[in-house]
Amino acid sequence: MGEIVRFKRDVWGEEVILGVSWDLLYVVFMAIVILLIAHAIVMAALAKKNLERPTGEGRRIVRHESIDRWFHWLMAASILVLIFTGVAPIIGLRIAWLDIHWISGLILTFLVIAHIVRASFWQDFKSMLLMPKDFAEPFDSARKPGKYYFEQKGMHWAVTVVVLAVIVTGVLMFMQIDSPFWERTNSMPEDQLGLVFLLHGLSTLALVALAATHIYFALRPEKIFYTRSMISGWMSEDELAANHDPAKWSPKEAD
Amino acid sequence: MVATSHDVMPDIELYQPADEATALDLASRLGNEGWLLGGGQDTYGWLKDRNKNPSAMIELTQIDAWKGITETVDGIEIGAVTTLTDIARDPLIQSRFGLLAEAAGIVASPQIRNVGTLGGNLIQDTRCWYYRRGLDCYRAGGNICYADSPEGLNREHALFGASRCVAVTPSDTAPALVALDATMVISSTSGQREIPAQDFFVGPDRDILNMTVLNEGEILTAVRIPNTWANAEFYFEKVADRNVWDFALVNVAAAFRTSGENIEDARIVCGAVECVPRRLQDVEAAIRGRSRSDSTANAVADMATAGARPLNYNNFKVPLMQNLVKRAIRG
Amino acid sequence: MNPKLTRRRFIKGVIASGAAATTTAAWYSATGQERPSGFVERLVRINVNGQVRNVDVEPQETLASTLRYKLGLTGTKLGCNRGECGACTVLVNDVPTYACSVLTHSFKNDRIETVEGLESANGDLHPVQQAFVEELAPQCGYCTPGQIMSAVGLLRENANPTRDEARHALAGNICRCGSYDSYLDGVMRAVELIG
Amino acid sequence: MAYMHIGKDFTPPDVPGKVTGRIKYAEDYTREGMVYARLLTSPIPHARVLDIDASEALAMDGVFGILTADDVYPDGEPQSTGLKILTNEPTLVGEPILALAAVDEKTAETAIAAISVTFERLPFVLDPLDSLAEGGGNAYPGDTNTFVFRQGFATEKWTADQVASFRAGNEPTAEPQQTVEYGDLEAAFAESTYVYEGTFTNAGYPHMSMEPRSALAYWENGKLYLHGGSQSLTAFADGIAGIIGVPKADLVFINEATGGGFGQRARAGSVPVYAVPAKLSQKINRPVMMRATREEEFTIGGARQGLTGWIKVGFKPDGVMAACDLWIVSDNGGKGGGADAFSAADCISVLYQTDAVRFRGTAIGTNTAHRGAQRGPGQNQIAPIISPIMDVAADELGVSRFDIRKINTPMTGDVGGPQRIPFTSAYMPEALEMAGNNLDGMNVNHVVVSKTAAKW
Repeated sequence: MGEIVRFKRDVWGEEVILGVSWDLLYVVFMAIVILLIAHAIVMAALAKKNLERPTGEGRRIVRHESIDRWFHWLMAASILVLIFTGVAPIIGLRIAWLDIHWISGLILTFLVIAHIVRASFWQDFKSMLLMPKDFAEPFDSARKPGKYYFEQKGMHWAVTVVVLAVIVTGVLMFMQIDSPFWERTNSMPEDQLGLVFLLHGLSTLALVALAATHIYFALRPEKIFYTRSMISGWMSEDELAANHDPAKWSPKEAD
Repeated sequence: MVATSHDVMPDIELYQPADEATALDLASRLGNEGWLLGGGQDTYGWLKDRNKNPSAMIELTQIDAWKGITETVDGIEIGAVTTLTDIARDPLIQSRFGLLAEAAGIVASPQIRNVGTLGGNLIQDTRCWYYRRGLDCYRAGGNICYADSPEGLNREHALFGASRCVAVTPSDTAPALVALDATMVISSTSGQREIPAQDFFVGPDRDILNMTVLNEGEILTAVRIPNTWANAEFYFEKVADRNVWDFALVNVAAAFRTSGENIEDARIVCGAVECVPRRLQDVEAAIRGRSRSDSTANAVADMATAGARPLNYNNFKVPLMQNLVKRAIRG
Repeated sequence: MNPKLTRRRFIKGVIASGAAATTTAAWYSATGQERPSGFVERLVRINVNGQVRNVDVEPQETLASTLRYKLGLTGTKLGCNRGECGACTVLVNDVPTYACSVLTHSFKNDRIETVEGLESANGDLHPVQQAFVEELAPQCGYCTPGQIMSAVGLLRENANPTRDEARHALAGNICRCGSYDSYLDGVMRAVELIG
Repeated sequence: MAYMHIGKDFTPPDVPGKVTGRIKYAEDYTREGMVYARLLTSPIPHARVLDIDASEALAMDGVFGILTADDVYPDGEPQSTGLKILTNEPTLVGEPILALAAVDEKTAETAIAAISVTFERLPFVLDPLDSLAEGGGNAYPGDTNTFVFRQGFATEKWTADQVASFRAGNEPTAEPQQTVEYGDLEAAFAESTYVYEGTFTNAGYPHMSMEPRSALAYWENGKLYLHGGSQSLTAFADGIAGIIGVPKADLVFINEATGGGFGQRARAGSVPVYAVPAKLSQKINRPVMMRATREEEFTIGGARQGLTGWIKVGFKPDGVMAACDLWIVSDNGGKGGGADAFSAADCISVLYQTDAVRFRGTAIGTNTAHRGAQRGPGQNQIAPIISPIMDVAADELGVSRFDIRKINTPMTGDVGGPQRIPFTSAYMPEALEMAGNNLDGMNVNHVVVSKTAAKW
């Protein structure tokens, strides 16, 4: 315990990085569970003050188009599968995980690329941009956000960085195994390979933490309408008015 | 320092439990730090090389309950610490399950068979020389396979089922036991479980660090062979670079039930081509109802190696395996 | 002379190297925990060449080490120390065994025989030894004790082996000089000598 | 004339000791206060030792000291391809870097594992052709790959095309280091009706005597007592005295039995490691036993040279070998070497009485095991190459495989080799005849395969 990096000896007997220390998996897992429980307790304590929640009744406006919802859920599914199959051998589950892992990885990679393309050209890319002035938002209850509020943007960009990191390192790792597309060469220098494994491991840990946090907030009672909107696509005008600034975001009405 | 040559036993504790309960207790208490010792013929090399460094050995060969061959209601039971010589020479095994007697009698060398145990032969580690060398490869918990690298020497490695690691099972008795539909009796402080020989071995896709399903604290205590294949027609052949000591390049263990000219049912299992004994179920199905002849053998030869993915230096194993399967079928 | 290397340091070293082997034992006594049963005692009695000898044997010690370094029976050779050459072959209850690849502790209740124990009390060679002399079987001689022990093991079990049976019985003994045929001639002559 | 042994039945004096286990090999001796040495060897095929930190090992109980190359060669290591006692620039995996003495082997091994050696990795090469190619790695110190007699290390390079062409099976076009020739090659090939041309490679395998290169040494009253195994007592004792640096008169070399030599124990230079216990014993002032491991036998135990060659052989219609043109690149390994390649040509000249022979050769170092003299140098490497060629020629010419050997065999009065040395007695035809008689049932005079079926 207490180590972040595992080392091994390379073929010459010299010490090189092997990867992340998987003890950290338990550390991260415990830390995130404690944090979220603490958050839940604090929120429960504060709950009396703002009992009034916006209603989901009334006119509906479009928050997520169906294609984007598909993107979201497929990415979510592939990430969960990747986390499960990646973690299974570490925690001692004997399953044939590798093929599922790289297939999910490929799916995630294509989804991410497609999402980047769509977000750049078809979606309102600016709505997700995190500007310096946004950092004042959490401290000023008078300031209402556009389509996404500060924490959502923060989560999105954190996930972006981490997912891109797992993808890049994952693709490099994918090239080290046999696949239907190539026979591996196994010729990457061991120190570089170790670095790739380390980055993949670290981003995995971050992803586990982010995924847990994301799922937690998605299930929070005051946020669950966002989750509903990710399933059904709409939110109510009341919810919009309570949480967003129409000047910054004017969605069209839902059918 | 990898290349410095060690050949002396390092400091390590030795426990010689005299009864089952003590042995199981020790195995559970010491966990990964306790090395289960049968005849030790696959143990001392690891220890002398300092490539495995447990802190204690638990010698199982003093436990009479796990030794010997007994007839049961529906077959025989062989204690896991019975020596290979005893198995090869046992009249009951010779007469009823000659396949196993033959396999046990061709392992390594006479002296090794004299102390080597059935259990040890079944759970012995792979012979991949990079892994044996103490390199931190996938199987040793690392992130690379040296055997399957551009200049890796892999003529003794896998044709099938490689998943990052390309090591193969080295056992001669394992294919025989899979062919005989044997089951493995696994004991621990929390009780006993019995699993089919075929499921006892595990490939790198499911567990890259272990070759069997044995968990920490578990001991393989016996092997049960049902009478299903008793007195069947058997064929065993092992091809190795040397007749003595050496491990199989490919071995084949087969059992046939015939009625008249035709094969009613068969088991054909090859060793040293995959990390686990490879049962050729397609071939078994294809030869049902046909005679044990050249034409049957030739008809299924390609099927025997269908899906093989040879490495740089083990292409020869494909025709070798085909020929062994053909010979087994021809009888 | 190196001042560090005093006799006392030498003796200390001898004791320390032995003590290291019992660290677990020391840990159990120090922590007051009950030591698991089955733990081996170092002082053992082993029966070698018909004599019962008291020897201090470390837990990890191979039979070859005990024979060569504790009992001075250097007829048992170390060719590879890996169970891969057969030069260390001894008989345990008449069964040929690689002394380099078994633990002395495993044979506390067994009968161990080395090449030194084959001659009769009056100095006559064992028939296998005599036959090997007559056939001039040894060349460099380093594998010879092992070959002899395998042959003796065979003849105790099968007094009238065929040449092929002898070949299989001696298969676990390498001879780099290539005297295999002479050794087999020796075994077959020994059969005649025993008559 | 009365001979002492010839024609009489006797028991060689060493045989009873060998069957009783009483005869002593080096490792069977003990000496009071004897300690045990172990080697730390290079894990890297070519490296330079930058630093050795043995402090932890030396502080261990039961450890008496270490010996390094700096102890052995205070004025610098010898600049040769020979094996050194210990070295700071290993050119093969397993080359001894240092030795450590301890109260027993187990302690020595444990202590060695606690020594940290910092290496600078140097380029290495495993195939002489890789080294010959421009830009290829070089096995020897100072970025060299060959050793020129009386001149020292040098670098030999071919163009990439020359190497590729040789690899593709063609006659090498580079200048050889050595050429030996007799007879009129061109005329002999012109006379030939069947000419075989091809390339071959063989690896040099190690000696692997049963007894490892173990030795016991101690100093008493200024004299060094060294127990070891050798093939030639007097020659060996002189050589090892020189390696250790002790006057011959002060060396007592004790060698009761030797567990096999096969060439590696003919000269002390092949087993300089015997000097390790001698030097270590001198340093720590105790008897030192050093048992080599089987693995060390593979690395510093020596091996034949590996040969990669191109061969062209011409046969006259009756099966007589008219010409042989042989071009060999020898693999000299990381240390040592030999004249095996020329011996191979010499062997053909002697055994087949060839009218004209040309040998061209170049010897290149690689970072593989130590090479040295082994029983039948060159002859053993070329036998599996030339023998099938004889069979092919026999089949091509319609001569029996037995006859083609009989036709070409040397007889008393024949000459062999470039010096055309006459044979005072040669009975190969008789030997073949006897073999033929014994193989009667096998119909040795049968022409084995027809010309068309000779595709084996």
